[in-house]
Amino acid sequence: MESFVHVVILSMLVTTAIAIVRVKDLFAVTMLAGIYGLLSASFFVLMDAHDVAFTEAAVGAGISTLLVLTTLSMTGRFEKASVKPQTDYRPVLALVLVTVTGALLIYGTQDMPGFGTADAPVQTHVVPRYLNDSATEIGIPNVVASILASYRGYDTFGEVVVIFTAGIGVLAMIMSNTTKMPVVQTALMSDHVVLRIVSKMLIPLIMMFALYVQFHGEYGPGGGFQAGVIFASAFILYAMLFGLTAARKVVNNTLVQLLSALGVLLYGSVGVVAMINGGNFLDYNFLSDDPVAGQMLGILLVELGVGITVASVMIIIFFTFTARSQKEGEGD
Amino acid sequence: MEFLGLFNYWVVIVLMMIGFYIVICSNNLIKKLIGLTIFQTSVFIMYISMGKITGGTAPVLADGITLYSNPLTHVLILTAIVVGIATTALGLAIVVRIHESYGTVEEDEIHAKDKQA
Amino acid sequence: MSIVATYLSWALLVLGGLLCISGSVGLLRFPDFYTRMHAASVTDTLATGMILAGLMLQAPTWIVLGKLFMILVFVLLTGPTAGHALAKAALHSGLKPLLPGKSGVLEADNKPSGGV
Amino acid sequence: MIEHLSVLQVIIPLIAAPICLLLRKSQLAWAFATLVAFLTLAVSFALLSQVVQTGPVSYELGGWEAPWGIEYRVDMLNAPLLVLISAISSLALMASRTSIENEIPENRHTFFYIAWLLCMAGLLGITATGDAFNVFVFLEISSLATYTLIALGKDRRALWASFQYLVAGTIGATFILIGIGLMYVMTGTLNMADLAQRLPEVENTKTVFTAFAFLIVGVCMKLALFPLHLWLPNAYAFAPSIVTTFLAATATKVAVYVMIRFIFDVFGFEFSFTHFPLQEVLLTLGIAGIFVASVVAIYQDNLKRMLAYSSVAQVGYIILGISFASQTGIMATLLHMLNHGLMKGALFLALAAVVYRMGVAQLSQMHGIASRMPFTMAAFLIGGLSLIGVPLTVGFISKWYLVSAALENGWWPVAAVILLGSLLSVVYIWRVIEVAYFKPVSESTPDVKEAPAALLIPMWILVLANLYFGIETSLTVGVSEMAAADLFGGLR
Repeated sequence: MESFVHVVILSMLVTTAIAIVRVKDLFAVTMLAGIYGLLSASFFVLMDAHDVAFTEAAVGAGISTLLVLTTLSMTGRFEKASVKPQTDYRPVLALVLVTVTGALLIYGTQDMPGFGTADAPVQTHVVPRYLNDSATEIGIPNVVASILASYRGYDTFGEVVVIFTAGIGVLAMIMSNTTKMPVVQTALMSDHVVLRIVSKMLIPLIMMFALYVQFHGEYGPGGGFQAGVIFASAFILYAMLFGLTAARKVVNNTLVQLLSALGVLLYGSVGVVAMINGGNFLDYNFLSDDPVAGQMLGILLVELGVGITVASVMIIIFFTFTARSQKEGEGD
Repeated sequence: MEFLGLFNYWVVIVLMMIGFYIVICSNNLIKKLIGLTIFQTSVFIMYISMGKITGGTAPVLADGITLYSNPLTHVLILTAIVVGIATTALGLAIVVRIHESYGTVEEDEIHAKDKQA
Repeated sequence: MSIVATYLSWALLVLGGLLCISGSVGLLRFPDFYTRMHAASVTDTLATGMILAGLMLQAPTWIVLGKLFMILVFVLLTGPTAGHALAKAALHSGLKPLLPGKSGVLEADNKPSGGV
Repeated sequence: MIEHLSVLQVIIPLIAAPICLLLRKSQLAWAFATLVAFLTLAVSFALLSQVVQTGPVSYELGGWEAPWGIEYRVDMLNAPLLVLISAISSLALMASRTSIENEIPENRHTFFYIAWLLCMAGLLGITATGDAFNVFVFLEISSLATYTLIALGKDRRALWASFQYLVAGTIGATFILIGIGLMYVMTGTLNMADLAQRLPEVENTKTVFTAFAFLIVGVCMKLALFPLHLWLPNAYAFAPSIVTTFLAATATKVAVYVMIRFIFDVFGFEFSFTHFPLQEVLLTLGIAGIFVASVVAIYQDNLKRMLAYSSVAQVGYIILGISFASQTGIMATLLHMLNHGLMKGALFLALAAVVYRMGVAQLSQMHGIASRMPFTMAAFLIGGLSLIGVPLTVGFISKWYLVSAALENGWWPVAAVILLGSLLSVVYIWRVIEVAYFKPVSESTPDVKEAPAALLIPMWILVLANLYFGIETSLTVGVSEMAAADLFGGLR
């Protein structure tokens, strides 16, 4: 039964991907890409990767669709037909390249351990330690969270910095001059009574859910990144309904920029404090007299850092894109 | 699920290559970025498939369960997903700027305008 | 009790699944935007609701039951709202619903768009 | 504190970046960033001397031992590169405030410095780490920061160049990710030292072969090996000049380092050169790269673009050294990596000064410019001589070892190719010298003054370094010799 679901989801993924190649309407392509993200999230659930599924659903189907749609509102919806159809040799070339790469990969899979085998090197070499000892070494049941925040906590620090870099990049690239914000805004949805009331009910719920995901990450799927995205989505919803100006009154530019930096600093300073207490960078055992309590504290703090940075960078990115599109709309 | 063998990987490779094809072949910059996302997501699926054990469960420790799927690949892919969205966001920001200064997001038209200059 | 709950649960699940399929068929076959939206929102609310109710009957613990109930509430709140917003936006942008014309054939003032 | 040096090296700029955002004022951010860069430079010098004295340094991040946690591992191979990155970064940052005045709008300056620090931290992180997946994470930090820095260029073509680099770079990074995944599936580990131990058991499998191929192609995309170099010339030509200085001197070198690390340490010499036709591939592409890029460079009017093509050619030399598969060859490669960093740094800084005064670096507008900007053009001249490989400059030293490595293998034609490549570089450098020194000043030459001291001082520090390490070679040659010996000592 499980393998039936497996095959169905894989074939739906292939169908969606082929549809994306063929469709010219970028709006539809974006929606299909969102569906692709959601399908792969379902596949991840099937593969027991609940944390990953959660993130992929939030990112692939949520944030990235939203960003592409905002961009499309500025750049136009349709892909233009190629200007020079007769001399366009690129599809053939691309097909050859793709076939060669794919053939090499398929060649490479032939010596791989079969799918799902329990005695493959991936299952027997490094991982057993995490599964057997993390309960005593770290003391939280979600092994993914303990590897993410402690065993490979430095990778996660890198991940937070990547997000921060993206925020800086977007700001450096398309930040509008904040001095003159458009006063009159068009196409506000605040005259939608139903929408407004339902959203007002939902926004606090979304925020509560985000907090739950943030602090429950040690016991089940979830953690700073997912929580940050959900938290940001509450603000994004607010901005979509009541306009950017209103949303900026709640969280102004300076504040979110400050927060995005503070999240990274929180993560980094946990590492530095461990160093000052005599351990290595990010060695949470040195945060408290009891190593397990130290690990718990460290994980709590770094996940909080991740959550703060992710939420504020997502807000920054969305607000910056929207402000740009409104400014552009003014220019027309 | 035994009969699946390597079939699973092959489908994933096909997915990867479709994404790769979109990146190389499409003329529209936004579609290129979407292709990049498809390409990366498919690589993520490959990683996660590598960590699955038949009959295993999600790696959240609980009494009475002995077989867990590999949590390490999950951690790696969590990081990689974040990297992916960061790249997409930055790419879209550049596309917005390109649209403002070139007036188009089609690759051949940009080339044409650069040649004129 | 438990055997009744199991049968009822499966009945709900199967019915929900069937409604999903009929909703998708409707989405493909119905003539215009508004009727298609009707089909979509049936899937959104009734089918999802039935499936969730079916699952709730099988919930092993109260916590799972509670979580499923919260999902149901969330779906019932967002689905119709989104449908309402979409329909309103379509109407505002000038898309008219198809109505029986003089000859009894469906027609509209403007050309209905092919896709949504 | 001494045991933390290897990690401090990376986290100092990494943590400084968000602090820069809190400072807000661009001048403060600049002062702070420069201070941080010099601090990093001091740390990397200390680290180098520590490695020279006590051998490789290993650092367990989070206190978890190697295959379970992430390890930093600094040895003779990467310690000098860390010094190069932080040195070039410090000098370029010193000049950056003046240089970006006319090139980047005022309100973007703070972001510029933050992106710079992130890029630098990313490059240092790739170099210092001993964990394969951590390479990917830091690669992406540096890449994202680089895309931002390039896109800040004044010309709109900078945006297009940045986008092309983003696509190429992401494809490269994804290929690396596929390679790491395939290695992981066969060995179950991500730590490089552990991989090196476990790969020989499975080295005859098709999967490891594919993993190697994907890793090498992905890295070659990043290091702009011909024919995967297409993103580079535009990116270097249209990025802000000071960014080009930094990237040209460091970014491709880091990619080369990753390649050497994987070829020699992780997969091992024997696998790379016997199971895989690596030698033939690298030799062919290296030679092709030298020729094609040098010839194209001769026809460029935009000098930044000319030097960018020259960089592609120099990558050819570096790759050629690897393809010799001998200790002398690797030594020449390592030496050329460091030396090329020094000369390209000096050359691009000179161009940054030209751009600062004239707004562009077009050869057609530079008639007799040497009389207006004597110090700048003298720096360009010496840097150019070094690029050609004239004795008493660093360029000579690395070319010398490259040629002797070729002769050691008995490859006369390859030695001839190296000399021919140098002749081609004489041609494109001479075009500039001729126009700048021997053409009379025409009315198309803008009336400009000598560059300000903020640009001249770092420029001349690099020029003097070019001369100093060209005469007093014991440090650079000694370090490269030891690193090469280590790589071959680790021969399985």
